[in-house]
Amino acid sequence: MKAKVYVTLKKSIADPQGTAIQNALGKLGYSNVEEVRIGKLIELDLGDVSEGEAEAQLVKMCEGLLANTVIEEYKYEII
Amino acid sequence: MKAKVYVTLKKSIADPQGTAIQNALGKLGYSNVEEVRIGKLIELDLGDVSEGEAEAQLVKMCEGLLANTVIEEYKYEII
Amino acid sequence: MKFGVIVFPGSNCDIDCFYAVKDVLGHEVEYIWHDTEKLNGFDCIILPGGFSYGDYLRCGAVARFSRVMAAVKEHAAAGKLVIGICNGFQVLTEVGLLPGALVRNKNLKFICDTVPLKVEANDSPFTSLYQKGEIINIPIAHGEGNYVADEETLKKMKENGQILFTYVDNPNGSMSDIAGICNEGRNVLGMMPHPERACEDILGNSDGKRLFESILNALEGSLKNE
Amino acid sequence: MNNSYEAVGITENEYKKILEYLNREPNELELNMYGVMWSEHCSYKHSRGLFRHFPTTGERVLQGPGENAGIIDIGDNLAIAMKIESHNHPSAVEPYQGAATGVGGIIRDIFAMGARPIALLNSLRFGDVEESERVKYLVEGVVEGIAGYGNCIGIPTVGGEVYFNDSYNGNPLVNAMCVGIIEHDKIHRGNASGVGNSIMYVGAATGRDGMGGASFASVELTEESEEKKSAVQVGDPFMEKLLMEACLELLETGSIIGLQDLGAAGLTSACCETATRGEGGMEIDVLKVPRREKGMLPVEIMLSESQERMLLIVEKGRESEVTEIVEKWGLHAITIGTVTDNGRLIVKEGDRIAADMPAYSLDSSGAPKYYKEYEEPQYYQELKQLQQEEIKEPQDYNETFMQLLTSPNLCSKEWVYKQYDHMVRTSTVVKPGSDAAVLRVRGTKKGIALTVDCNSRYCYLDPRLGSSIAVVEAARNLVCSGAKPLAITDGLNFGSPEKPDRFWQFREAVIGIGEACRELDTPVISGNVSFYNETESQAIYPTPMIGMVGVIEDIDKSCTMDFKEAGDIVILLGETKNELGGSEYLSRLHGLEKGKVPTLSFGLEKKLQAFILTAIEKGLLRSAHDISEGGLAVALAEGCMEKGLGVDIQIQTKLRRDVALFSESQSRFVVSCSTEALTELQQLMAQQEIPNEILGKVTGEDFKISVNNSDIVTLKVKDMKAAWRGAFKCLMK
Ligand SMILES: Nc1ncnc2c1ncn2[C@@H]1O[C@H](COP(=O)(O)OP(=O)(O)O)[C@@H](O)[C@H]1O
Ligand SMILES: [Mg+2]
Repeated sequence: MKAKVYVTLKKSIADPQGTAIQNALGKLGYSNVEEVRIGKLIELDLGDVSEGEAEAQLVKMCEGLLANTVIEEYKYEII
Repeated sequence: MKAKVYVTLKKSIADPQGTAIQNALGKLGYSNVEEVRIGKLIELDLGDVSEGEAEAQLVKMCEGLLANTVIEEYKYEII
Repeated sequence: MKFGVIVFPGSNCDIDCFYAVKDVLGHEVEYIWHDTEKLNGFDCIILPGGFSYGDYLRCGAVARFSRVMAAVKEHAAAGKLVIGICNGFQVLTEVGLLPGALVRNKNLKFICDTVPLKVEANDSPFTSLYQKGEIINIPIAHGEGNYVADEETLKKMKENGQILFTYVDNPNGSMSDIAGICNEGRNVLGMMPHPERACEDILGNSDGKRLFESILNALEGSLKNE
Repeated sequence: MNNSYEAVGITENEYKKILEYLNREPNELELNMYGVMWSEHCSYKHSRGLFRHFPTTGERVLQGPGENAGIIDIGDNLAIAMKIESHNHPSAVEPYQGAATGVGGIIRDIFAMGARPIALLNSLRFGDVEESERVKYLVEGVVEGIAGYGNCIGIPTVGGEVYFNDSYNGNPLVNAMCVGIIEHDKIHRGNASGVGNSIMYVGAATGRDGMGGASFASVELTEESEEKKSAVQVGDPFMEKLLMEACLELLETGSIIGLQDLGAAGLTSACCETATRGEGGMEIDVLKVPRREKGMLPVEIMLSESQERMLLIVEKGRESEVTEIVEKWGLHAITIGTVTDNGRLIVKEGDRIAADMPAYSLDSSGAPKYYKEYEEPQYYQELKQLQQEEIKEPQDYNETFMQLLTSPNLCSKEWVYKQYDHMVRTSTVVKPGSDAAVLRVRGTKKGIALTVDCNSRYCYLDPRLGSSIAVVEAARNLVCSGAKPLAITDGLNFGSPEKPDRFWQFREAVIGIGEACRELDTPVISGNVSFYNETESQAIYPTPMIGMVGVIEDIDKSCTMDFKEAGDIVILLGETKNELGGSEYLSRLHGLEKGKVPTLSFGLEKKLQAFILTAIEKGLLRSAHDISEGGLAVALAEGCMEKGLGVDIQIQTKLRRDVALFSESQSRFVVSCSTEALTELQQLMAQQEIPNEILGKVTGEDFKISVNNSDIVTLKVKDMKAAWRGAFKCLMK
């Protein structure tokens, strides 16, 4: 079972990395770009587990290790 | 127009960060996890552009700035 | 001889390079702001260490597009000397003046240390005062110094003798222990270690000084030939 | 009476005081501004009263406490600015960003004085790293966060300390210290003077950052803003680098009257503090403040703690000059208000007056001040009792010694400091790992030495004496590098001041620091207080971290702790006493944290420090190292590590062998000298009545200690070094 996890900063948290890239894009002429936010994409191969199990594992992994819910939120997708 | 860009290391390039997370997950008891790879998720608000224009911009942004095609590959998604 | 040190807004080893040239070598040196369009009258351009534009996305990714880099390319194309140290090396690979790329250190940590390097070739304007095979100690300070290139590129670099420095105890996972390389034309050097931090005994190390003296030698030689 | 004041942490009496200041009821914005400014964090209402115990003046003091940083003269028209600051709570929940933004904050305090930041240090305390994965995660994240910020901005992190103790299990401590250099005539202050001058805002846009906690609770928040507040932020070292360079360049133009970082309590604090220090009044418009989010309320803008922002007080008419320089660095400067002299801080929202109050009433000069109850805790007398019989003498000293050397508190911290760029700016002459970091001062012969120290176990067992020891130990570290100690900055980390026993610890510590600083003539020029470091079950050990700076007149004469050459003579200065109380040995090998803290005689201490400085100055010493945690044996081992040399030591003593080796008696040093220098050194020791004992010689590769003619420690330095260096990495696995 494979899965993708997306970890992004909560909307309320300033994302200086995204802002820096937005500025860079602006200088390159993409002045239409209104916002850039940077997150993490984590691709996992969960091996031989059922979908239900995969889902249960993913929630625990995200809460415990992959994201710090003080500043980040996560989404996952089983594929 | 909003878009998401996914930048990942080429398969041929080692991903020590992914390996570190795989090990950490192993320690937490998820020994079923066979592979972890870490990439970047870049969320963009492209403002008021047509879909065609968005697509053209995205390719240029990715090739030029968002990914280094010597080591990385990218995918994007317009939403 | 006149050196130029490029200053990106996030450069932070610019002053170290500046003082190495001015105080240690006693030569002329100027800072060059990143939006400068023309580089006139410089014999050697130094791209210093630091975090050019924050380097949040990837080291050197944004610097590649700065105005001064077009001028640096012209300078290099004219056969003049360019040296990129640490972040400068990363910028040179991003901009295509040197092959390959630099990725996160294998141990995922920033490493600041003084490490032994082997001088692999001394037939370059940057290494002529070292012995081939000599071991020198030079500081490193980077989080993304792990050199990667495809096999073909590596093979070609080896054949051409473009690998100038290798690590004795590979600290960051670099392919073929690569610490520093030059281009085919041998006038562009990129290296992760910081020779400018090893130019004075008071800092406990002057092994890097000969790199700058090699450059001076080369420049003086080419003046004579003109 | 409107009692929403409770929700912003204001007491009934304090509310009455506000009514007096205003002659009316405050509106919500005003109430919230009082709430944050009168919080302990901003007003020091519980601690300020005790600061009179600190010596804060002296010939060299150019700026004492009360500004963004203290400044001390080092001669040649140069001065050093320094300050320490805590970021404990944010680091406990988000270690990387918490620590990173802590570093960012303290750097701003330094360049707000006009000084160029040249070095960073940090002092860290964590819980039981051997038992807890959480603690490992915190260590990993905090160290990476400090590295991430300092390395990116390009200020070397040259020193610090890391200790582990169960009392920090729920409450790690992360204190960051920054040191800057400045010419006397360039010193700037956070003054809003000159009626009509402009208040300009530079740096990151303001968001709803850092507005958790009591002071914010009373505002009727929209649901949106409720979920949007967060106490942790993401640091932006690149923005800070731009801000720093822009500010330092601006100061050269003479257009800047004052500057102030936006730290705790954001615009509220920056405005009332600069106004109070200057002309007395200020008027600003929140609608002019660059905002990151839409629909922000005035109170959110005034209380936001967004990082990487500065306030400039600019001479009227020179705003465009400022804008130009700021824009060169890719930033914007925006005029948000003007300096007035009516004593009022007026906050407008467009044309509407949103708040209007006496500026000084918010500032610590107008805030309430308390003298809290204190009471000696019960443990204080109890824990002094220690029976020698409780301590079983070790059988195998090789093993005992190695256990100590590889323990979390004594092993090499290179795993930590190798993540910090400690060489950038090419001025670091003595790198981390020695007693003190030494930096050269370009353009002069001088150097400065820096250290931060605190043994919190001592401070727990005896807060007054322990705190005095922290100060003298810091001084010893500087003296061993050949530097004359000049001044301190203190980071006071304690539990709740509202509990009498905790407040007793705090009071004792302040008195202890004051006494030691007076004795050593090292005034307190800045500092920080962090209270409420406790969880339901326990408070941290009292931890007053002492950051100290010293000056070396001739950098070529600086000294380090490592033995230099086989054949050199090893000498113990000072006297070992039967003092195992509070020692690392007792804690690590016997599981006991008790006993009397080693005694301290300021007279002897000063005599020894003066002697070391003279001996280094005369070029008589090859190495000098103070004896601290782990005692004589560990100090000797530390001298062997760098060059891999050994020692052959003979000790004659009436003390028990473990006492002779591991006692932490104060005012002791291990020095080495060449055989040629010995006679002169001995003469000098005799002349100055320095208690001393020749211990033996530096040798090739074996580490040997014999006590009363029997060999009890015999080890290969190579093995010792490998174990000592590798121990931290093992811990983190
Ligand atoms: N323990 C202390 N010892 C000496 N001075 C202190 C201490 N705590 C705070 N100060 C001084 O009080 C002033 C306010 O401190 P603080 O609120 O931490 O400053 P900032 O708001 O700039 O972070 C500073 O000048 C600081 O140096
Ligand atoms: Mg401040």
